[in-house]
Amino acid sequence: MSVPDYMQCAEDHQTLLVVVQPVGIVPEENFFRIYKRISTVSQINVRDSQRVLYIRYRHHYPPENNEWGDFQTHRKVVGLIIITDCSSAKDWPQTFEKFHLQKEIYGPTLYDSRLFVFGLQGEVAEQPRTDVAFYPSYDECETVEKRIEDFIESLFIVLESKRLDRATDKSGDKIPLLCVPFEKKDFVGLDTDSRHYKKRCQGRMRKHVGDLCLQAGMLQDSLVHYHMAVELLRSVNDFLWLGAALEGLCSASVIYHYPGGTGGKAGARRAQGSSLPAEAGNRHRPGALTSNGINADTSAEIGRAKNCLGPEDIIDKYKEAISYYSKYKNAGVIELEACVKAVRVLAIQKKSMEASEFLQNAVYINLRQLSEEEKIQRYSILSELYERIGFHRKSAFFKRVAAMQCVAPSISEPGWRACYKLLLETLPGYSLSLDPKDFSKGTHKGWAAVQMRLLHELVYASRRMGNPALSVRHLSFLLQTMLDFLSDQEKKDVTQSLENYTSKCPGTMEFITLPEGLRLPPVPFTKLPIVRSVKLLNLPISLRPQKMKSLLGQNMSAKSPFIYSPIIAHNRGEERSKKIDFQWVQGDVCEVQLMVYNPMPFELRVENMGLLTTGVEFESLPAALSLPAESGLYPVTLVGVPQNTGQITINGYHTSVFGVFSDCILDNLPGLKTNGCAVEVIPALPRLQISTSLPRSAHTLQPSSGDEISTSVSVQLYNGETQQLVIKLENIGTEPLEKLEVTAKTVNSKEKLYGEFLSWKLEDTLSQFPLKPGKIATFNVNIKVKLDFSCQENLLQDLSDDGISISGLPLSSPFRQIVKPRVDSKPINPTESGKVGDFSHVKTLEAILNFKYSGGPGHADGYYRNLSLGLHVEVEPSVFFTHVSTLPATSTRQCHLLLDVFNSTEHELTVSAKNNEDLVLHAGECQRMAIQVDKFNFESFPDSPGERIQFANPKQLEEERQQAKGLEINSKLDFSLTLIYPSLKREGEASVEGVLNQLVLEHLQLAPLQWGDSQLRKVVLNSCILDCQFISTEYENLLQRNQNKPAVHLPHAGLLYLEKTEN
Amino acid sequence: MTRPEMADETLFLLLHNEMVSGLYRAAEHGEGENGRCITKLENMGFRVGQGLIERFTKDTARFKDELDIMKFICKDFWTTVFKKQIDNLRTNHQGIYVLQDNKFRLLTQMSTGKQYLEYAPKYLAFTCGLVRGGLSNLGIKSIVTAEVSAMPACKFQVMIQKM
Amino acid sequence: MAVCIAVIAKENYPLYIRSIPTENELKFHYTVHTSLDVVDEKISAMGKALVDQRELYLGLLYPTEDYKVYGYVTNSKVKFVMVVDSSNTALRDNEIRSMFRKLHNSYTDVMCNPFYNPGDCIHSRAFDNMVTSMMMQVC
Amino acid sequence: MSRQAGRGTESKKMSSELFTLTYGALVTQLCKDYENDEDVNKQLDKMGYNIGVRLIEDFLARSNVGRCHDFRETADVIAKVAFKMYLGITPSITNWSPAGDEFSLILENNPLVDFVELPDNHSSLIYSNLLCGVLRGALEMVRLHFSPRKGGGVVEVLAGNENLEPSADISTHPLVQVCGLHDFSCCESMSRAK
Repeated sequence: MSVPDYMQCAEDHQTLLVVVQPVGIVPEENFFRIYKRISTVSQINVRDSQRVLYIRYRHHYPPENNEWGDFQTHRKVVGLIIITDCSSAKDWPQTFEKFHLQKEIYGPTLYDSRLFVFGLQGEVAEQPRTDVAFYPSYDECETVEKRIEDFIESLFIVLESKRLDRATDKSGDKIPLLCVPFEKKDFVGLDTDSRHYKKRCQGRMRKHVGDLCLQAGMLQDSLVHYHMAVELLRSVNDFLWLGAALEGLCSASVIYHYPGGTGGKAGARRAQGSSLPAEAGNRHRPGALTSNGINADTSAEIGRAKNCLGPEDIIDKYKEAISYYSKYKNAGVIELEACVKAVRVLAIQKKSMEASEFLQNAVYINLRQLSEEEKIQRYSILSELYERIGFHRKSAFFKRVAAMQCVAPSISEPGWRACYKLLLETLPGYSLSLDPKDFSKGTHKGWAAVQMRLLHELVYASRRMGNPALSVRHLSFLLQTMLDFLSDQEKKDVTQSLENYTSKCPGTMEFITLPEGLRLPPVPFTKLPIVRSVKLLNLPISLRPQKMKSLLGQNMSAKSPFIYSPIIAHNRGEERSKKIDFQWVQGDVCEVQLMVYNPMPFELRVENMGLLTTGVEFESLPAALSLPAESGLYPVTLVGVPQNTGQITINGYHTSVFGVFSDCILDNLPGLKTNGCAVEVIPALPRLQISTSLPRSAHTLQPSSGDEISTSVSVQLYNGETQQLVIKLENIGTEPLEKLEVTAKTVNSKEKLYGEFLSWKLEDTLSQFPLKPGKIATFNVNIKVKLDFSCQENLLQDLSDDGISISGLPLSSPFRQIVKPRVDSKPINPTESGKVGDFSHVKTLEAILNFKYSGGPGHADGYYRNLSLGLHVEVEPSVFFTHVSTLPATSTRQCHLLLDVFNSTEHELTVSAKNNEDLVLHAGECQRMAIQVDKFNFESFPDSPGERIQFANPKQLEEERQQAKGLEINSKLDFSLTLIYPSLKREGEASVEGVLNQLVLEHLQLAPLQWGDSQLRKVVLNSCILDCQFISTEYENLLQRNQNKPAVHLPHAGLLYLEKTEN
Repeated sequence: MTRPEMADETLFLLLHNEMVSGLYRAAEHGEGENGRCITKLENMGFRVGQGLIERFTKDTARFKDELDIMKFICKDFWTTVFKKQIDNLRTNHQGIYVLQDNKFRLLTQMSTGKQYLEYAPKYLAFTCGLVRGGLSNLGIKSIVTAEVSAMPACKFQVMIQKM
Repeated sequence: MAVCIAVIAKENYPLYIRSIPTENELKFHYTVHTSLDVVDEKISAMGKALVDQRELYLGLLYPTEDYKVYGYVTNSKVKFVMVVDSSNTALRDNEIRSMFRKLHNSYTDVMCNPFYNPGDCIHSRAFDNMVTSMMMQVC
Repeated sequence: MSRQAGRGTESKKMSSELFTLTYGALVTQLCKDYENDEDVNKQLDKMGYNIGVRLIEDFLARSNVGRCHDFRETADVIAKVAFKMYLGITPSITNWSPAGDEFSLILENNPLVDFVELPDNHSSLIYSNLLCGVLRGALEMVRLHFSPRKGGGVVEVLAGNENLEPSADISTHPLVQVCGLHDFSCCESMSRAK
């Protein structure tokens, strides 16, 4: 016999084998309906005895197995039930004929048989027969079970008679020699009278009787017989049968010890279709179930101790039996089945190690060439058994082998589905789940090499099944979870094939449900690329919305009045952790910066990478990027436009890599840095763009107090010049621009600035508001630069070098004298300034014009925007007052202000002062002009340190005072010079306030009422450059004013001592 | 390679003290905030514990159970490391063990009594890690804390994390 | 002498696996992987056993047609699995045992390398050499 | 006195692994805390120094060595007494400079580097730099015990072979070099495991 029954277990030894088969055309479902009902009758309490009969039903049974029936009686088909369709009486005879033919097959072993005829009515059906049952249809056959019970009764009677007949060996008549098919030839011409032969016969017969007793429900008797058989057979070294006897012993003992049966649920699952739940049922001994463990077999109570093997013995005997079987290659199936039975017992005994040894042995029993089908069955059963003893890896291994077997090249049409199904079943054995979440947290654990192999096989199988979506899913999973274990080459290959698959069937984020009901979760590529940090970016400063103070106040008041309310604290905590302190603006492009890197050894192309958001309708503008091989951290900016307002949350990003679409949720990314993901979107605001009449400036003025300059323009002006700056304000937003405030502030100017630097009239501009989107308004700013006109040291040098003494001039009406300075040396003075060719005394002024504007819904919500324009003015020197002095005029209430005016520009310029005719100065020319001015009172001395407190050192303070004085004077004198540059058609004005030194001031003011020494001394000290005559007259004045002055001391122009004259 | 198995304890004690003060010094200079010093010490101890247990159990028979392991820690491990056994081991049989050392080596250099109690934690963190590391390498996840009532006596509480 | 030597972590993933010839390494992966069933079984059985039986060497895990697979478990539940050519009858149990001891010592040194993170794959040169020596010396 | 000292040292013996591993943990922790190896070296030297200044007290107390009369004697004490006492090894003294103010200590097997296999990304790490600090600190303290001219000296660590296998060249690298100069500097090169 050659067809092993892997499902067999020890308790099957006590069953009677009944074959149920259809003849003629019987619809399968009908047959199995009946078969099921028959199978339910699997055990019978035999009338007037407590013995129980167990029936094992089969609808297929290889006759050649039947031939081993004498060896182990449970292999013998003792009952045959034929099910047939017969519609008309005339068919009846041949139907009955078929029945007989069928009987022939198992003829020699049959105890009894039955024929169930369906569909036949009429007088044929009337005739009462024991062996035939007629049923009008498959639906009206209530008596089937009853019939079967009767049938079993009859089987029992035969069995019982055989048992009794064999058990009581009448001494004298010779016992036939039972043998297995392959033995037959060996015994021809053997001396049948030898004691040895007789013993063998007895031994085999005892063993056979043991089997019958077991089947007949007499456990203890069977044990006795088996023991005797073992004795006899051992004595004659009849190993095959000795093995059988030992196995019988084991079976009986197992049945005794494990009334629950050893088949377990697995028994129900049967590789060949023949298996049915009923069979699981017929493994159970009612003795165990009904009368809670008390064996129904009375003989059990008598001496259960002796004869019955203990759990350990069972295994030893199995081992022994198997060792004997293994001597006969023709008994391979017997050996194999014995192993399997033993394993089932050990599984129950929880002796995994021994069990594995039996299995190991079973693996190496090679039967005659097995069919692929059989191989598959064999491997899967091995797998199942290993699973049973808790060897999950081994189990997985064999299942995988079985899977491979399904698609062995030798098979005509490979069963890829079966293969795939089996492979799926191996997943737990390789501690692999197909849910990427199990890997996303922490590092990958498990046996990567074998897991990868399995995944590859799943991919391949699913592809051959013609399910590309599946292969894509598995391949994605492989790439995502095994990335760290893939070699560079493998990475290339995997991605390559992935792209091939996705070209036909792109990877999605949907679950894939398998026919087996398993659901494959999507596999987002969170490692392609790897994202290290996510940072929501603020809007560029010029677009940042600012909250108006007043409304800010309201916000505060909106908060709970309970300052220490824990709830608030809690909320604040949340905000800090999640919400971000800046806002985005509806309708404006917002940015999120990701730091990513590419773990692949080749360039990674990421298609349509965009943001996943909730809370606010968000128009994501996906980006495509390609990252160089093994790139370091790489900044990627994802942008989008919020369509409405509220709180928006960035939960992740989506990508498409290698044709697989992924939604990567930030929460699932390990070790991700983020500055929070929720930000508020405020209503839309207008957008202002400004353009000016002036050229854009190369200079970037360093933004003081953090405000950033969007644009900055520059202009070059001559000191004192005024120019108008025309600014075009365009509303490039979608909201009307309703409000505008302009402020200016001068930055980092070391220069003393006279007069108002920037001035404008906002009204004209506002009149053009509200400014519709796309409209332009103009805004004019007057730039007026008036710096110090006092001469520079080096210029002074130049003049004095010329040795031009301006002393000793005749006192006459204003006149000029041309002085001829060294033009060459003056203008360019390399040591003075860095920029070559630049004018040596160019000074720069910088200011920021700030446009605070708002409009639309954003304005309604109290937000505004700030746009600032940087203004960079280079002030070239125009004129210098190289020297200033005064001459008394005819009236003491007036005096002449003498100015040496030097034109430092390359252009001719005209200087005109009020009621003076113009003075034309050529480039680099210096001339003196005298202007008659009214002296004035200096009683109101503008000097209030209070406001200049910030000036630490007295020197600065002094400067300030001087300047203030200057202004005062300027106003008093109401005096200024207009500078006209004919060639340039530009003009400006110069003023003297900065240049008037102490002495000159003394002279400009009306004589004070009392004259103190100190002042006198001042006069004296300062009057170094006045000519003697002037001094003398001055002195006379002095004398007139205060008599008791001994001397005036004149340091400069020759000292002259004046004695007080007594007269 | 043949190497003397014995080193001098003083060197270790000094090293340990220096580790503690060194870390705290660094923390003051802003390198790593102060709170993490304890953790760092504990982690170092953890790693050392892993290594030591690997060596110490190299030639011992396999352990029977959790208690068997705890006993090993209290006897052999403690002796090799601190040259004395744990004086008293108590357990509630629900995964909490209390190891008491009446004269804990790393506290003996500090003056006995209560005056330096507040400094004790940083001198115990390393040892807590040592125990946790040893146990974890023997397959027992745990939380180890220490408490000192009066120097140099010290109690280590081991809470087994059931997995 | 050994054709494959593997170190398997507490959590049953390979820390180190080397085999000769290298081409059918995957085969050995399967051999070692399945052997873990036996290892687990033996360890759980070990727990109940008496002290003197609780040695780290697990002995023969299982034989295949052409190989014998031996096992060893440290107290830290790290497993060493050694596959030996079954044709190699020269190897006595004691020799296998001592080979495992050597392996264990070397592994202990790896554990004591401060720059090695327990649980990571083993890249130690010293360990590698040790293994090589065991695979090279042919009997 | 000597008896007592003897007992002292006996009772103070302990498993060197604890020390070695603890030191290893310290070094790796420092490697985590400081990005570049130079800072780690500095830190190690600093800590070593602090240990040295304390260790010397213990040393003088326990090893009743008298005042050293010359620098060679100092060298002997360092090698034969100090190293023996604390690390259980006796480095050999070589490379005496002609001036006799400089010599090298060779640690045949430096217990600190047992088990250590330096990863390639720490090429400039001086693993045992602590020792230099210790010597530096200790010697600085004992200057008083020497005549000022001879006391102290530069501690210079040269290629201490970190290679784990016993290999011939391990002894060819002087580990500690002491000389009479008065600045303290360290450097070490290791043959890397390639």
